[in-house]
Amino acid sequence: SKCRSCKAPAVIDLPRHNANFCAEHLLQLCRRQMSKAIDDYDMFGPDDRILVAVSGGKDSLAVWDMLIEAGYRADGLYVGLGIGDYSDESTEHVTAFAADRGLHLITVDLRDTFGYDIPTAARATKRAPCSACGMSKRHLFDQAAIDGGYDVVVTGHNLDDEAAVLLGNVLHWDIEYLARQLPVLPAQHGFPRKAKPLVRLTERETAAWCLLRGIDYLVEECPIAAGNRHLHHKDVLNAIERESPSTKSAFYLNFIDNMAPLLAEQSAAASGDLRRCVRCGAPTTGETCAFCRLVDTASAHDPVPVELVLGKRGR
Amino acid sequence: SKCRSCKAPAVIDLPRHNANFCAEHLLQLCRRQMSKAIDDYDMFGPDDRILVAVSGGKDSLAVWDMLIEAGYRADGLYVGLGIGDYSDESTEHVTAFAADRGLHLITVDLRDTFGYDIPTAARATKRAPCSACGMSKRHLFDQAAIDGGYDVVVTGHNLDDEAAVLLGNVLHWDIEYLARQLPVLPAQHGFPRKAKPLVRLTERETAAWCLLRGIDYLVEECPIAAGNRHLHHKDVLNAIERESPSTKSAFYLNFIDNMAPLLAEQSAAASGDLRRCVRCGAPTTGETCAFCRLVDTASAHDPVPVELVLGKRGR
Amino acid sequence: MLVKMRNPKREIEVDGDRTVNHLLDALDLVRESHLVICNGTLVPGDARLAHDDTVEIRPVISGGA
Ligand SMILES: [Zn+2]
Ligand SMILES: [Zn+2]
Ligand SMILES: [Zn+2]
Ligand SMILES: [Zn+2]
Repeated sequence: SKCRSCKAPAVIDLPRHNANFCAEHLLQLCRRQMSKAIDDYDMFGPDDRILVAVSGGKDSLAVWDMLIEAGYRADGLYVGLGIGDYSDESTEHVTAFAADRGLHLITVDLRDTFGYDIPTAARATKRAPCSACGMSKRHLFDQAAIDGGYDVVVTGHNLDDEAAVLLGNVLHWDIEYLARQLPVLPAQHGFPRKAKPLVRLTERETAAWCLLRGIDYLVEECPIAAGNRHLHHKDVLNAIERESPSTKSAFYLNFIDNMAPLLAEQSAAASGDLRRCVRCGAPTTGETCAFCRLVDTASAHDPVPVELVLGKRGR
Repeated sequence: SKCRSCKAPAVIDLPRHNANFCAEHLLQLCRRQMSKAIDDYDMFGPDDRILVAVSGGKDSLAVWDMLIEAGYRADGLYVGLGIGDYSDESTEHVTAFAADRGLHLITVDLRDTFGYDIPTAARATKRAPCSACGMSKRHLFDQAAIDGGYDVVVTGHNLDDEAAVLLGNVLHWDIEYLARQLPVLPAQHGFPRKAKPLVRLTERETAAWCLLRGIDYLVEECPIAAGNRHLHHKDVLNAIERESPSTKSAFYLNFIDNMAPLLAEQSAAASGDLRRCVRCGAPTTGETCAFCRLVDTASAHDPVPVELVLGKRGR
Repeated sequence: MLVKMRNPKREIEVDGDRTVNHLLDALDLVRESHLVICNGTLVPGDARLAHDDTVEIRPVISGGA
């Protein structure tokens, strides 16, 4: 098959665009979709200092690469989660990526700095590992951005991620969660601005970006996340997509266009009373923030190897 | 397994209730869910005259049976659609049901009264058969209710039907469609009140009601509807339900509770300017209503046998 | 042809010439969730794979949220 733009031999078929593309025009499509997301949702400008949360997977390395290529000022932040071999390999991929390109990478290791890791936190708190992990990462991204004077935290969330989360939220119609599911959240209440420049790209497209740009990302997925509900929602959306291509992007993008404005009025009222955590200064509703309480509980617990939490998935 | 209520041998397992039930307690569950829907959504009262739209399938015969059993004043309305053997058998099931119970049944045959049938309408309008069918039925239900002085039109739509339609609407976030997807719509603009008393029952439960009550419904589904998108959305929801039981009912019922009030403000504004069709008197935005225009087009066309439209599904 | 797969990491032999889409169907894999790399090059769904090709089927679904 031939590229829709230049008739050269295609390297990928994109059913949602009902077209095939060569390497160069697939990259161009990715660039344009990111730039459209940044502009449409007013995510950041060329002078903003960007902190990219990187994991070593395809999406976070793709967004860092794309931002740098587009001329943005973007540093990386990597959090060592202590999830056995998976984290060791992640570290290698991220550090090699940054070193090869001469990019600035900030690293925070949970065990070294806070005395715990994700498997231990999951066991100590008796909660799903994905919940301790998400909470730790969000806190450290926010803190690093504030401490480092960055204007915005960027994550690699793609269209499939956002559509799957949206499906989960829609299945239960939690209005608060729905109202917060936006491609950019303004800085407020002591939290930094947050943006997701890849929301218009599917994960098949971000993976293709990495392949075509020679980015050596970690293909293996987090062993703890395997089989979680989020992944099941992705399968469900892909089954719908197969029956009717481009439904997935319509689902997410029409939500942002048609529904988010209606919900915005709702959530404005609900931001509540926030003060500063007495320990770390982060915004919190209590005396101590949830992260500092997690650190207390998890760091007091004997280290738990990852194998022991693999039975307890993040469902 | 044993009935949750009385420990007698169970006849059905209901994963969403995480329980099994004997025949008597399954019937009780159905009665309670219908009565809760009627009360919660203020559908109608014991003095209201109800017109039940019946098709011969499980849902419409179940709701008619349940309403009569509960002491409501309910007559039936059956529309002969002219869909080959399927319609002939539907007619037999409906007329036998009404005759056996001494219930009043109004029958309208599209070919006899308006000179067309659904296969012919689909061919003549070059639109999906399900669209001509839905429009014809809605118009005739409304007209029969107004002409007969009924207070409310009742349809047999169950939880699976409503959840599948909701999923379709949510996938595209059409706010107008979402705002109108309610278990009861008030009489307004010349349209009668419409209610769906079975929205809290799954189709497995309404089928069980019919079986246990000895209702001889037409098991076969409409041959034209087979494979349409609505049915694919049901499959999708059942896949989600299998992973996490009771999600389907949460999806629909939380929408009604949490989301519909937000949308109600939106739709109030959008009802537009309606006048009366110069031919039939039905509310319409134009000179002649869409039904009268369909009648003109379809009745002028040579009759088309159902087999010829089976390739063109209502997708 | 030799087909490299992931989750778990493994290699299988598949007989005969066939298109990428046909290979994915035969293995019951969803196109939307995979990239196919033939002899080191990304290839589209209608590309033909030959008997002596080395093929990688790379899943693209990531688990975090
Ligand atoms: Zn090209
Ligand atoms: Zn704190
Ligand atoms: Zn019982
Ligand atoms: Zn009319």
